[in-house]
Amino acid sequence: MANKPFAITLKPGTSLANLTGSWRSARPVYLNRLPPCNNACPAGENIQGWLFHAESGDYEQAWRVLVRDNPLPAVMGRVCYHPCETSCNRGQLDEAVGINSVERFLGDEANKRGWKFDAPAAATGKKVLVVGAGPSGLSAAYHLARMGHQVEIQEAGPLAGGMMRFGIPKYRLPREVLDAEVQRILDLGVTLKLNTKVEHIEQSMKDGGFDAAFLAVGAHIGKRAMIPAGDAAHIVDAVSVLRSMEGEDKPMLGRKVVVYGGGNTAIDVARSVKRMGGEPIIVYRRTRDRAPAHDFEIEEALQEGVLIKWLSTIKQAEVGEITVEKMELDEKGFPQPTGEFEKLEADSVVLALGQDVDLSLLEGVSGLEIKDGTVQVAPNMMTGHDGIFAGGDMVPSERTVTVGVGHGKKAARNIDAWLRDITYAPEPKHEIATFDKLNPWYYSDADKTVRPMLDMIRRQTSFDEVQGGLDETNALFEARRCLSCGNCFECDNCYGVCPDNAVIKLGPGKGFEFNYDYCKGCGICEAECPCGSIKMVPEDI
Amino acid sequence: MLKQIEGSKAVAEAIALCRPEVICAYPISPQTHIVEALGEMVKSEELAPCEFINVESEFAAMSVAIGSSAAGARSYTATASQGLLFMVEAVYNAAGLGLPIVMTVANRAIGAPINIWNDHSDSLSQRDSGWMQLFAETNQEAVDLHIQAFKLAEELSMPIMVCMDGFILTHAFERVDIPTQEQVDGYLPPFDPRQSLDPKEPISIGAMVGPEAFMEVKYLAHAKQMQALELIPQLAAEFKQQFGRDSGGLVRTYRADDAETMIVAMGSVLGTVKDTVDELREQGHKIGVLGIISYRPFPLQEVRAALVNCKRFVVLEKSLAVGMGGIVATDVRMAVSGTGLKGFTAIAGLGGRNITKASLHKLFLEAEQEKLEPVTFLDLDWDVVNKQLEREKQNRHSGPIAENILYDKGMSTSAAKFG
Amino acid sequence: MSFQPVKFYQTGTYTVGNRLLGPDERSVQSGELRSNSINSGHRACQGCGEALGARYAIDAAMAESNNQLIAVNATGCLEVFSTPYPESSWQLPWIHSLFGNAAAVATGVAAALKVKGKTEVRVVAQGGDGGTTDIGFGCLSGMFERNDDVLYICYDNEAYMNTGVQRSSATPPTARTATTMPVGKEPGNVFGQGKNVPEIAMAHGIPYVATATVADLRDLEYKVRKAMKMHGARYIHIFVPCPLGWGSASHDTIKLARLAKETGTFPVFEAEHGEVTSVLKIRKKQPIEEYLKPQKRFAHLFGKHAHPEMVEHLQAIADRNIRKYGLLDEEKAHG
Amino acid sequence: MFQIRVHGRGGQGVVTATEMLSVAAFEEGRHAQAFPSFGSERTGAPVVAFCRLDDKEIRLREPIMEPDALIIQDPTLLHQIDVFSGLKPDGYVLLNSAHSFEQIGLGELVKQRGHSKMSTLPATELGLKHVGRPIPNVPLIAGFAALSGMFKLESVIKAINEKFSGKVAEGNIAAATEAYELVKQQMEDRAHA
Repeated sequence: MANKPFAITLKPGTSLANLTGSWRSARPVYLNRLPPCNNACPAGENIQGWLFHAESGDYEQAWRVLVRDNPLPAVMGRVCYHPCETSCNRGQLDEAVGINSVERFLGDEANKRGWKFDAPAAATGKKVLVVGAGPSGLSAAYHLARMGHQVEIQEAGPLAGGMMRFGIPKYRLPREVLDAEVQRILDLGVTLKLNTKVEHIEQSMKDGGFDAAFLAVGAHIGKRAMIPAGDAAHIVDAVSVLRSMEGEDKPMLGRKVVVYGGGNTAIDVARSVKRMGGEPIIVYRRTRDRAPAHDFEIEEALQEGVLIKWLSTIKQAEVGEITVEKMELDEKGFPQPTGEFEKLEADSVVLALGQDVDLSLLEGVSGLEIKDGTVQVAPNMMTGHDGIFAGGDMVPSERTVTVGVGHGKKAARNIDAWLRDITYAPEPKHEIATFDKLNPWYYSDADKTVRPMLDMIRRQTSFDEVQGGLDETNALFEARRCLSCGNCFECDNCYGVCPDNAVIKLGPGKGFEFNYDYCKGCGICEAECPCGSIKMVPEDI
Repeated sequence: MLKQIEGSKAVAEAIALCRPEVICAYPISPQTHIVEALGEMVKSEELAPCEFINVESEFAAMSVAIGSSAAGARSYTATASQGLLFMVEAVYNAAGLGLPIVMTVANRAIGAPINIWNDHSDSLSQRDSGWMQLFAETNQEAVDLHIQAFKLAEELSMPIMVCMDGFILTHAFERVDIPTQEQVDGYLPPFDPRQSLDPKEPISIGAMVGPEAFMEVKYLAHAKQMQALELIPQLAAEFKQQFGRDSGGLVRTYRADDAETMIVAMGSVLGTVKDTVDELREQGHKIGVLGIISYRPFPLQEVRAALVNCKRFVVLEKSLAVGMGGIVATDVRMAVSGTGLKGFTAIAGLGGRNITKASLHKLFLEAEQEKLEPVTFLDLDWDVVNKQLEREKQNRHSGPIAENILYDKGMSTSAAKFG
Repeated sequence: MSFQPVKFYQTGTYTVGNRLLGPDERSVQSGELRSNSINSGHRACQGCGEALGARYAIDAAMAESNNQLIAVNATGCLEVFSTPYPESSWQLPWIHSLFGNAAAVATGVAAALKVKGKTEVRVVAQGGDGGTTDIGFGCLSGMFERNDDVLYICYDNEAYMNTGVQRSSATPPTARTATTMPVGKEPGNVFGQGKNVPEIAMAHGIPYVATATVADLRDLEYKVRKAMKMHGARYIHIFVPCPLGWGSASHDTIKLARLAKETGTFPVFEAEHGEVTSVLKIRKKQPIEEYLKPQKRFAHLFGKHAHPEMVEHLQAIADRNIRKYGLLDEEKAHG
Repeated sequence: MFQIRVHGRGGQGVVTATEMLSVAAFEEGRHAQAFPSFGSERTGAPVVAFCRLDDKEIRLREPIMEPDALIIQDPTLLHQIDVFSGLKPDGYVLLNSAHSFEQIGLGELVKQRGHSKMSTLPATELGLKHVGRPIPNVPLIAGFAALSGMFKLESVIKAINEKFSGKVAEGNIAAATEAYELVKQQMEDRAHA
């Protein structure tokens, strides 16, 4: 530059000498916020984490991330009531991401391609007894096995799966799907003893030399209601009806079947009845919006021709008919009798009023606390008795497969810690990436992919699976609808929108850094971060 | 090669010999013939490679030249009068950026009243712009000065105006020796810019410079023009070597050796002055002439040396510092300050008023007798002026001066032309 | 597994980058090796839209020209904040001459390059709205009319910001500036004045005219790159919010540009040889208030002494833009 | 020094006439200076242009106020301005007219100044005849060459060839030649009269 005109001509890029970072009164920082889906998942899945891999078409990696938390994606992708989708921020934009459908796709893909779990960690020499091969028990067994513990499942029934097999109809969960995922768990070296009812837990532990036990026997005893009934009135409980569906001998319920209750079990029974050629009527004392069953299940049932009498209670059951009383909701929303009665044809009445737990195996075990028919457990899932943990439907909680799987995982982690004589401390949860933290402008408009439904005639006449799965194209599409709430997905917005070039791009997978030498603290990066992964923090003065 | 040729055409041919790469111009009399001729040469590819750009204003003309010069192209434009004033902001800018643009100024008066005829008001208004200004006495000198101007501008990286009297030179058919391409090429090397916009070596030209460095930048521009005082005679000498002609330089004297009265002037009027001086010399008057070629930089030393031995001098100038008097005279007086020389200023030829030998004869004799007012207006019609002044004394709203004067003189505008 | 060709579902074309895109589909701004034509350390205000717009545009032009680019700058904020002695932010050959002559200087640069046979080197001229729509308009029109090989980019922040926020011919009606104060019967800038330079540019019949905003980077880059593929006079008018002059939060710069487009107040389109060839549709139409309210320059339209009739008038202008350019899909159907 | 003033109207090639006169002189090795009365003349307006001839460099830049010769391209000017202003007593006058001085009422002038340096020439007609345009300038300068004996016809033809080419040049040369001969004949006739 020596020969260039003084002062008027300048060297290029020399403004780097001017550290504009000193202008700043607030600084941007990168942070991770907890996506609402992850927060809502009872199984504690890192949903966003596995969607991330699915977005780039790496389904195996997506599946591997998924099964870190849940060994049953193909099952879960069918039967989970997906609270993740309910809380999905995308729901406020267009429609929630079809997390459940992608999960199923991944699970099916794993089955189709025969993916195996990663090999377990080195053997610890510890033995754990898992009682019950339902979702919770299988989940606990899986996690414990992967941690290197020797696991044996003792199952009272003839087949593994628990309520997944004996409570959920085939048209929602084909059995080969269940079998494949159970087998993959067993392939980890888990021992499964069928038709082995644990009569006394302490004895069984002692006999088998188990260091700890996880109880997950479920809730299989159908609740009875006091219905005045004639001797010949045919009243059965829903659990037995559904269980008998699995056997050779289908239950004899007659043509007109009244199902009493408003939960998902009631719907399952009614829809199964329809498929067996019956004419189901659901009787429920409240209104549709107050029914515990999921609305989409109610809707599907109605589509298939299931009749539902809302605001009705059964007052009397006789042979061939029942008497129902119309109800009305009081101002608090409770149903109150009206004194209006009606008779309905009913060859049988199926009670779907909930289930109780068979707690017989716990008799004589010290330290336990039983309340409302369930076993009380500490936050680490351990009962009052040292070394005995419990989960699933037998502990106080929402009784869903997903909750059960989550219990199994949580219990496994705590059992592992207990066996190692340490305390399992889950990582503190990040603040939740609520919708207001996002800048949704940047997400392109993309409606949810609708999964194919079986045609109506076959839905009404067969137990074929009602809802189809996604194919590879639309699974990818669906995965990519994920907003990546709260976690940087390297969209480069911050890097691009900074007027001061004060964002350093570290390269694929490495994210970004702020260059505080030049960042003036304008906050555009925070405002334009689509997923809420930047926060402005006042400078210390 | 000798040619009987119009001044503008001769200058155009000289410019073309200098191989300009970008020419831009906006029409304004009396400069138009130059760029018209150049435009034709570019279009016929007689002058190539060269870009000829028809701009939409003089401001754009100078701006285009700024751009092309900054990008390393030898750049030329021409203007006059209002056109020069319209581009003033860019004129200063070109100098500030140190861009060696060569511009012909076909000197013309500035309005209002609008007037297309010759005087020096236009380029003299730009005396502080940072541009060098050389004044041609003849069309031969106009040709020669342009060739020297490119070399001077490019060696110093400073822009330069070559000033030639509008119409009087631009439109006069005279004998001019047009050099050959080989001669010019031998004198003027290809443009090697001091800096240029080039992706290979990016620079930022045109920074904002604050109080901490502005004075220095301005001083350096001044220092450049001081260098030019040395370079101009050197280039004229080299020119003589190459072309065999005396042309250019800072100043030129005529019959000055024993002169007691010196006439100082710039441009084409020097010819009439010399003829007048010849007659006076024949009559025994000790009178000589100092022609100033380089108005900017102003050769204080050379002017002083040329005048120091006379007794009195008259600065005959075609410009007026309204409210003050002479413009060139001020600089000349600065040059002789402390000598005690008697100096007169004669304002002449404004707006194309003819400067006749007869009037000069009278003026010089009066100067010799030191009977002149310090500032004299040559051939001013005092009758008309006094009438108007009288009118204005009586009535503040006495109407437009120009119209009144024409009325007083009993002239229509078309009749005013003759003579 | 057969690999599905990657499509851009997740984040559309709205983000700066996306890991799912192929290299050729990525924006210039997402690249680690983007030229950062205007370097860090410049003295623009926090959240300056012009600094951002300039880097977007010039980086794109650099990418398209293989870094063979020369920039000419009009006087204004961009010039002052980028090149105060002794430091320059520019990383490409750059010249500033005057306020009103950027287009002409660029013509000169282009002429020099042509005559020197440097056909690979391209020229871009840039200025603010004052330097473009007002004082530089004559030179701009001349450059257009001669169809000189220059891409002129106007960074429009709708007033003279460098001198302290005075009205320009790009200042919208009702806006408060230092010379259109919110006092009197018609507070702020008046209705019925100002000029639409993109349309005037189109009237010159030049090869390419486009408008863009800093909120639509991909659209902006597409237009700059397209313009750079062409020769002759080209004009891109980029809407760049100014937190200082508009009285908006520094973090709202992009949001306001987005709202200007989504309300229809700033139509985003492109035209070739005087004919509109495409418009950027409004995605989620917003009422004009959404755009006006975050800006203090429009504060007098709301609050205690509100001027709803003026807001209505501004809405009508936006609606006219929407009709005229077919900014909404249904509008197009009706049209 | 010899000074010529040419009067005419805008569009009649007045300025060109002086330029060609200067070129003709240049061809004969003399110094010449041609220049117009500068102004923004429009077609039809009275116009004047000047030409100086000398054997040494011409430095003088004042307009020609006392011409040695007058060429009047348009006789209608006679009634508008004093074209004879400053004309030297022995100055030449060449007038574009198909009529004699006497016929157009300038008999008195001829009586004063004598016949030897005055001539009229139907230059417009010659222009029409040979070039197809009523431009009298070329015939007039050729006529002036004959009248004054200042230039040879060949020099005028050289000047024509420098200014024009092809058919236009040919026509002009024919016009010049005829004009030259006409004036020469006139002068000879008078000399013998």
